Amino acid sequence: MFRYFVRRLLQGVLTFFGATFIVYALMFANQSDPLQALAGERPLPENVRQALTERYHLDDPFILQYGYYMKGLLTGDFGTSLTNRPILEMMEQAWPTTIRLSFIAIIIAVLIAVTAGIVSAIRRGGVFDNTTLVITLLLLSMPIVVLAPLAQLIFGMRLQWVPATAGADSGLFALVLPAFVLSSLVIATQLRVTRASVAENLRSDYVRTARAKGLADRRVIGVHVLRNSLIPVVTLIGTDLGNLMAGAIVTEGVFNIPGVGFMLVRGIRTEDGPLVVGFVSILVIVFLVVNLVVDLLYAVLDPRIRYE
Amino acid sequence: GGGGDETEAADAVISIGIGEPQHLIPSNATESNGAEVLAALFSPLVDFDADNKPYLVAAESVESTDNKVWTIKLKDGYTFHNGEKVGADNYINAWNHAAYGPNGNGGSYFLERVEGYKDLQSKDPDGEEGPKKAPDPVAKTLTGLKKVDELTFTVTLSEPFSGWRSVMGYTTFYPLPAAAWQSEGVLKEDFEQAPIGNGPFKMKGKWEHDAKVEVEAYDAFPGDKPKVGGVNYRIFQEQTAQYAELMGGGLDVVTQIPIENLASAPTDLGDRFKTSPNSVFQFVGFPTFQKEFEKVEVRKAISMAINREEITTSIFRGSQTPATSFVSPAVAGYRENSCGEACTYDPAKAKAAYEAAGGPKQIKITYNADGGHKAWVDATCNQLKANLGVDCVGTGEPKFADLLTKVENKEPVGLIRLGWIMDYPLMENYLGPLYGTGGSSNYYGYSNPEFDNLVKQGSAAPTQEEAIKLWQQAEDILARDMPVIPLRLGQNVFGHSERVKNVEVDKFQKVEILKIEATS
Amino acid sequence: MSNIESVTQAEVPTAIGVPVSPESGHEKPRSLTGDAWEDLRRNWIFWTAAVLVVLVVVMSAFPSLFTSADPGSCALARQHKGPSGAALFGYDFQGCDVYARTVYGARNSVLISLIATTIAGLIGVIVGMAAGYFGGWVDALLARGIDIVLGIPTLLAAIVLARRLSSDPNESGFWAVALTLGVITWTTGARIMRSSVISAKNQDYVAAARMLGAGPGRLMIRHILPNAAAPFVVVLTILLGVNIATEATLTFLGVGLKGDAISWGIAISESAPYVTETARPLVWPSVFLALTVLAFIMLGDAIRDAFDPRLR
Amino acid sequence: MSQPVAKDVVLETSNLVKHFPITRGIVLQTQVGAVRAVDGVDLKLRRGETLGVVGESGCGKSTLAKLLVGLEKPTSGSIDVRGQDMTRLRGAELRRARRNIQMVLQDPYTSLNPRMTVGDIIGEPFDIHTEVVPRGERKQRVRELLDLVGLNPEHINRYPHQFSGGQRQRIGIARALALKPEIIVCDEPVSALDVSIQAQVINLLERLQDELGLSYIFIAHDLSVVRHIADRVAVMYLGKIVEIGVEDEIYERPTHPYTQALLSAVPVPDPTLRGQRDQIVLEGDVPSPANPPSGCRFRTRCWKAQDICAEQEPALTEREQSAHPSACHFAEERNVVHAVE
Amino acid sequence: MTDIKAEIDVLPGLDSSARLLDVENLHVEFRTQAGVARAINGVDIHLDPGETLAILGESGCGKSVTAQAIMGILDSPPGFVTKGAIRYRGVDLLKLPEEQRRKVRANHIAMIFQDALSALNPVFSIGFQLGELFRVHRGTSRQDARRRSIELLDLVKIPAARQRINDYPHQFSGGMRQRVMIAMALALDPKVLIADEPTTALDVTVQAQIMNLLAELRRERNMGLILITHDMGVVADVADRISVMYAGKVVEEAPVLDIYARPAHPYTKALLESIPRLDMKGQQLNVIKGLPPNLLRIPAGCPFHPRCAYARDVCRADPPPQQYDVAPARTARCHFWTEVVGDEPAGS
Ligand SMILES: Nc1ncnc2c1ncn2[C@@H]1O[C@H](COP(=O)(O)OP(=O)(O)OP(=O)(O)O)[C@@H](O)[C@H]1O
Ligand SMILES: Nc1ncnc2c1ncn2[C@@H]1O[C@H](COP(=O)(O)OP(=O)(O)OP(=O)(O)O)[C@@H](O)[C@H]1O
Ligand SMILES: [Mg+2]
Ligand SMILES: [Mg+2]
Repeated sequence: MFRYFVRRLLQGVLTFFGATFIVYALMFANQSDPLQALAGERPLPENVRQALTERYHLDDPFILQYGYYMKGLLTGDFGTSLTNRPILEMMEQAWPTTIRLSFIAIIIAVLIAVTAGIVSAIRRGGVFDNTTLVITLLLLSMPIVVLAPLAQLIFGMRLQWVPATAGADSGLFALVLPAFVLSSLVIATQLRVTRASVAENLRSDYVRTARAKGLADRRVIGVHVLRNSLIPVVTLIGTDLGNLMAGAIVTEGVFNIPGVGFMLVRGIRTEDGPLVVGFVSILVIVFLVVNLVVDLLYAVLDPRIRYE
Repeated sequence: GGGGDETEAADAVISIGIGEPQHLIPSNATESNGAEVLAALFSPLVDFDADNKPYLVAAESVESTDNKVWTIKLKDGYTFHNGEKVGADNYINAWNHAAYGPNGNGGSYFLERVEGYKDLQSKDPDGEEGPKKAPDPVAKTLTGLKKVDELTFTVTLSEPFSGWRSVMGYTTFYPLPAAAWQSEGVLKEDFEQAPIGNGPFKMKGKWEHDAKVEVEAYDAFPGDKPKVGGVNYRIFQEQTAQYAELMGGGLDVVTQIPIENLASAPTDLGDRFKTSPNSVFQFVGFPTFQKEFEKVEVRKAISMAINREEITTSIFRGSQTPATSFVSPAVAGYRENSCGEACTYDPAKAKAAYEAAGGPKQIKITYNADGGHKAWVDATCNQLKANLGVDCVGTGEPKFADLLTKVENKEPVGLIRLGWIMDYPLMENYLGPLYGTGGSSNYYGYSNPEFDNLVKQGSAAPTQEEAIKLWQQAEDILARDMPVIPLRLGQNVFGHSERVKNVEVDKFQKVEILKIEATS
Repeated sequence: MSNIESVTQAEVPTAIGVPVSPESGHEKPRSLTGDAWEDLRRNWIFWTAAVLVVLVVVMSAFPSLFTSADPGSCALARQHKGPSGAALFGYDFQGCDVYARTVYGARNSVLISLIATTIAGLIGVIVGMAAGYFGGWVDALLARGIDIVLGIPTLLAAIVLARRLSSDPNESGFWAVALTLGVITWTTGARIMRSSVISAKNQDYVAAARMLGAGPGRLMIRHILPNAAAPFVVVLTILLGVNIATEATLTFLGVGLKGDAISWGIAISESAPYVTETARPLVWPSVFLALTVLAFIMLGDAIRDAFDPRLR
Repeated sequence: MSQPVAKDVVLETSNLVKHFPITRGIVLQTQVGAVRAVDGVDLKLRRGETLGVVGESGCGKSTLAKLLVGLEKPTSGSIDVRGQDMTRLRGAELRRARRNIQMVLQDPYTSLNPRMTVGDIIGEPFDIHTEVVPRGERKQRVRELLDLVGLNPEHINRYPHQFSGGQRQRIGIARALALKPEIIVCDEPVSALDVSIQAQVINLLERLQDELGLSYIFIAHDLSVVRHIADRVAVMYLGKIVEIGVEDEIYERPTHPYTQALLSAVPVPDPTLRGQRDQIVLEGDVPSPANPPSGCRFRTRCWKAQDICAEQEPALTEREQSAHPSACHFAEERNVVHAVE
Repeated sequence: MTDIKAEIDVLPGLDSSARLLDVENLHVEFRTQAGVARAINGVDIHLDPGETLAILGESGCGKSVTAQAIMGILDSPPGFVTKGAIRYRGVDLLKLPEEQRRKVRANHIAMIFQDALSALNPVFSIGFQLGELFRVHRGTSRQDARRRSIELLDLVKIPAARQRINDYPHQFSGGMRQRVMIAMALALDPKVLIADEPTTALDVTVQAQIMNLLAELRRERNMGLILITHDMGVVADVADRISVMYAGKVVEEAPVLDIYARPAHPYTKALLESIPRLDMKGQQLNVIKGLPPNLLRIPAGCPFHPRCAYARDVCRADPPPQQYDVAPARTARCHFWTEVVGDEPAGS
């Protein structure tokens, strides 16, 4: 097991370098004129262009730029964004917010999806099953660009149940609505996967045993079937993080949460190489950790899976 | 949030929505968010009245006999928020820093006209052999800036310019305190995080990036006192979020209500929904490298086939107005419909003229997709399709930079969408950058020596009136050549909460910070 | 699940001297696929879904069969006008016929999503199966690859890919978008596949087949895939819907379809801000989208159930 | 049956060992020991011979079987099938070698793919080893096989879950028989069958052996069945073979105390003999395979145990009182089967 | 197993004077795609306290389905009880609401499943699955449940129970799993135990121990045991009475000695003739010719007739043979039972 960890760690390091390289390359490939992108539609005076080009090594070849970046990174310096802010500082601000948001979103999603998934698996084709199907479909057919403002309009502006926007140092309460919107991205998949998985496991022999033990259906399903059904769901949680990040691009904008998604879009839009790579590095680490946890969870959920 | 019930209205803290400023160094704050905050922290030499005429604020007098050497006398009694007295040196040092090329200040080009500006720049030596390090410029200070006494200094321009007084109203020209400097000509690293100004408000804490900038009234300010105790500039990523927050009760002022909300805003806000003119000018340009748009008749026909009125009412819900001139009404010298017939909607005539001139069968309008332009571009295209019987497509490029790249590569982009906000209220600020040969925003490559000449003459004219006359002549050339199609003029469409009153937004899209008041 | 066809389908000549009981002649050998088909044939849900899917596909291929109106003829004068004989669902913000645009939007939405989902499905199956089945360094390599792809922001990948893929200005961007979507959305499927393969490969029947000398290909396709595919199929059917929406987002960001392309996703996001004025332009494409996804979900469910003999 | 004449050896293991690590904790697993499921087994199987393996539940029979067919990797030791070391083979070579050694798994249900029809399950070997039966005849062969193991060929299209336990077991047998391998390892192939079917299967296995010269390793708890089918019998206890010999030697002249206890415990299908038989009742708990006793592993429950048993592990050899190999220091014949008479 | 028996909700109508278990005319069918499989066609069995009833029968004849029907855990759909009654101490379990039926399980009637690997939940430890019974039904604490689970494992002779309690089913050998199932069934001290081939995976020494254990419990607690098995030796050893099933029906029922001595049904006779014996090494074992009936198309008349040496025309015609009383407490469903009984006994 220890060896497993060491191996994963080594893999993680390689992945990290691979990912930063790829992202750096992508950013580079995508670069047309970062300074103009930064300036938006304003014309860029020649002297400014010159000074900034020099400052950010923009006219160096790709490998050299990557080299500068990595050199900084290895000494713990994430560099400065093209907006002249230390990237580390931006991350310190953005990550906690986004992690909080994603965490709430995932919890909401899992709670709803797993509960509804189980119920509809038990009563396949029943009223509940069909109702959830319709609701899921409605959510699916609304892109997040539609859903987020709509939710904001209804719950934040009209009904005023929750704050309309969240802001930088928002409390948990303010994050509830954006989290709900975010979670809608992944609920559909999780719900239906749970449903399929539970339905499959309901037909196992051990369910019969559990019932023969005189256990109530609640327990048979909530304990025996659920644990056997959780592997795909747990897997989804791991990858859903990616979907949440993608969704955060819109949601964070709509609810004014200066989180990772927003920083990334800004970085991508302004062709801010160091900024994007900095955030993606951490993102990749997050994925590495999350997927390691997911892999370990497999082993927790199903003891037949062993890692050497 | 706004002021509590208990506090006096004058001590109330109000909140204004802005986007994340790019910089809070005056010479580098070239976009409206930074300018908005700095306007509270700094007091300009001159400001503009309702007729776009400059009036003195921090300056006692601004005089010139030849429009070349300008003597600026400062009012006594102004201090920076750290107690330093404001003097001539504060201006000279700030401006030198602004102009010095390697500092890369976005606003440095405002100082272009000052004598010695060229020596502060260096040529990029990048060439065949790849990038090289640029040599240091030959000078570090502008020869055109001279201190006369503690409160007086002179500015010498390389050429006479009658509009200089107006130019100095811009953000770049704010002074900087001694405390701002690390060493001579080098700003402190974190000065930007809590700028010290000479204005009615001072920073309260630091600039909290992507969250807020808080300012509070500066008691020792000698000028007009603000009517509120402080302003919380709350930073939003999207304008829709600002509006949502206004509706949700968490924000007091939204300076630009997004189109999406325009349908409901008047009813949502009632008399707190307001409009005022600003300097935004929207147009499409014809790239000169595309042969099919070579003929003026074609360009005019296209312009005539566009129903501006319909678009401003149906798409923009009245938040913009049709443009029929090549400059904005925000500047003196603006004439309505200087474009003439070409900007008057006449589909029949347009079609006839278009066919006669043999215009292209397909028209493309390229725009940047991140700016919310799709709706009106599509609508314009639909009009062109219907009115000219051509095929018209709007093509979105992800970013404005991409659009520019395509133009630079001379790709067949078709009509390109452009917009302009003025730096200072002079006709010249539209004519020069937009239509002058090599103008900073003349992306489509229009070049007419006669026009350039007239603009130049206007700038050098001894009086404003004469200048305007010459500039208007230049504008007439544009009407003849039709290098662009003027489309729309912007308006500030803003709204505020019940906690504030006397909210006004100026032509630079800034809230008039000295006028706004809290309702008690 | 089309891989599960049986090799043993070959016709059997009537038993020649085989000592089987007399009745045995009636039953032709069937395979799971055959049984599944038998099951599906009698399943009304399957038929409803299939008819819907066919309808949508036909609509994508031949939109002119469904409407004679030109989706490109729009006039602001008709903005948000209600339904009439000419325009069944009324007009949208640009004054275009909502019905015509919905019909014509099917092609981009459905075909792009179908292609993208197919690509994502193929990559997902291959990567997920290989990672789960072989484990060890193959898994390490692929799983970390997935981590990287997950980490790369969708937007960035989309911008770069779409731009590389459609440098030709005359291209509509159809293939670019489809490929881009496929290439960035396969990770969820792959991980789901991997996880179910990891649990399925430990089953005794896999061991039994291995003992018979079955190679990895056979083990994966005949034994593991059918028993591990259920959650994967679910993910794919949902992805189908998600992709339609993502296409809209990409187009909105300027890296999707070029020019005046019509799609449900675009229609939905463009009309959303005006929902308070009129809901029709938002509702109709949404309804079509939802119905299409529903059809695919039902189809997926029906097929999945049909391939689970324990449900019979 | 008579002593098998020196036929060619088809399977030979030497010092085969399989240890399963015992771990504690789920995330941070640490190995706290090992289950010594198979702990040094030497076997020889000759052509046409049936080797019965009996022994206590949990003594490692199934593990041994899985090792033989390559479903588990041995911790150490070698398995030679016709001169080829199976533990060294890889890939296609291994797959080809597997044709010759098949297994009927102990658990019938889990070893059948729930998504394949019986026809497909039994036909699969033909699809894998396409050279065995021409395509057109496969279906017929499947029917024959079904018939052979006493399943209704009509059920060819059914799925495993639609069968009863015994029926499932027969599907497994049919599958193992399909390729007519040289060696079949049967892990309790008949324990779930009713006696009639059991008889059918045993008859079938014997017939196939006669016709095709198959060799079997036959694991079962039912000693009567083992006696019926086996030529030689190996008795296992806690991962080791404690006694091995031809069927008569083990049943009529067992010399290891464990074998004797085992035989005496066999229930006789005759209710009139109830309570009259001379059963050797084993005292003491079954030791854990993770922590087997020192010396002789059976000593903790052995009525003959002396000090030497704890100190010295008895080798599996022929002894003074035992004409066949027996791992007991005090090996001695004792007839327990006919004890009642 | 001297638990302080917590109060179990007494079932309304429980009549201690009534039969412990009485299954009457039970019919079960599976509605499958291919048609309706009549797995059980009128099974009658009964059980008294302290008694061991062995159910014999060919594989697939419906023994497990009968057991499942009694437990009320048939897979439904496709399985349905279509007719009949299952009375436990006079209470018809089929009429009980699910909530009460649930309490009968494990507490009053427990079952040992045939297929021990799939019957155990693969993802929970043995200790959890055992302890759960105490925790849920008796509300004991975790530690207590664990302690009692270890006791149970010791009882069924799992070596080093304390160390292996946290193992998972796949780490146990076949026989060990089966013993876990047995432990589970015994945990709550049921009045009726249905053991579906409880010892098939056990070696004879452990089997003997387990059977002794069951016998002891039966005696001590007056527990009724239904033993489903193919092992005629075990049956001979422990059973009091035997019911022989064929095609979903009980074809013969008799005390153990009578059946072994003189079976009254041809099927029973054939069954006994195919037993291999330890002390004999015959050349060929006898088998029952032909195939078990297809439950979708059960032959008219006596379902055994296609394979029966005694069969005549009357056997092929409906109605199937009635239940003939062969002797007191002994019945057989064969028109020619007298002939069968008269023939030479099977075996030697
Ligand atoms: N995967 C495994 N992990 C850990 N221990 C295992 C594993 N498989 C088997 N064992 C252990 O190895 C020992 C031998 O198991 P095996 O299945 O070979 O017994 P067996 O002789 O076949 O018993 P039975 O007759 O009951 O089937 C047992 O103690 C068992 O618990
Ligand atoms: N879910 C099901 N669908 C269809 N038929 C079924 C189903 N379950 C059981 N059967 C059928 O019911 C019959 C009786 O099965 P059961 O499991 O009771 O047999 P059994 O007597 O226990 O046999 P064995 O001794 O082999 O375990 C079998 O023919 C089986 O095929
Ligand atoms: Mg075993
Ligand atoms: Mg059974």
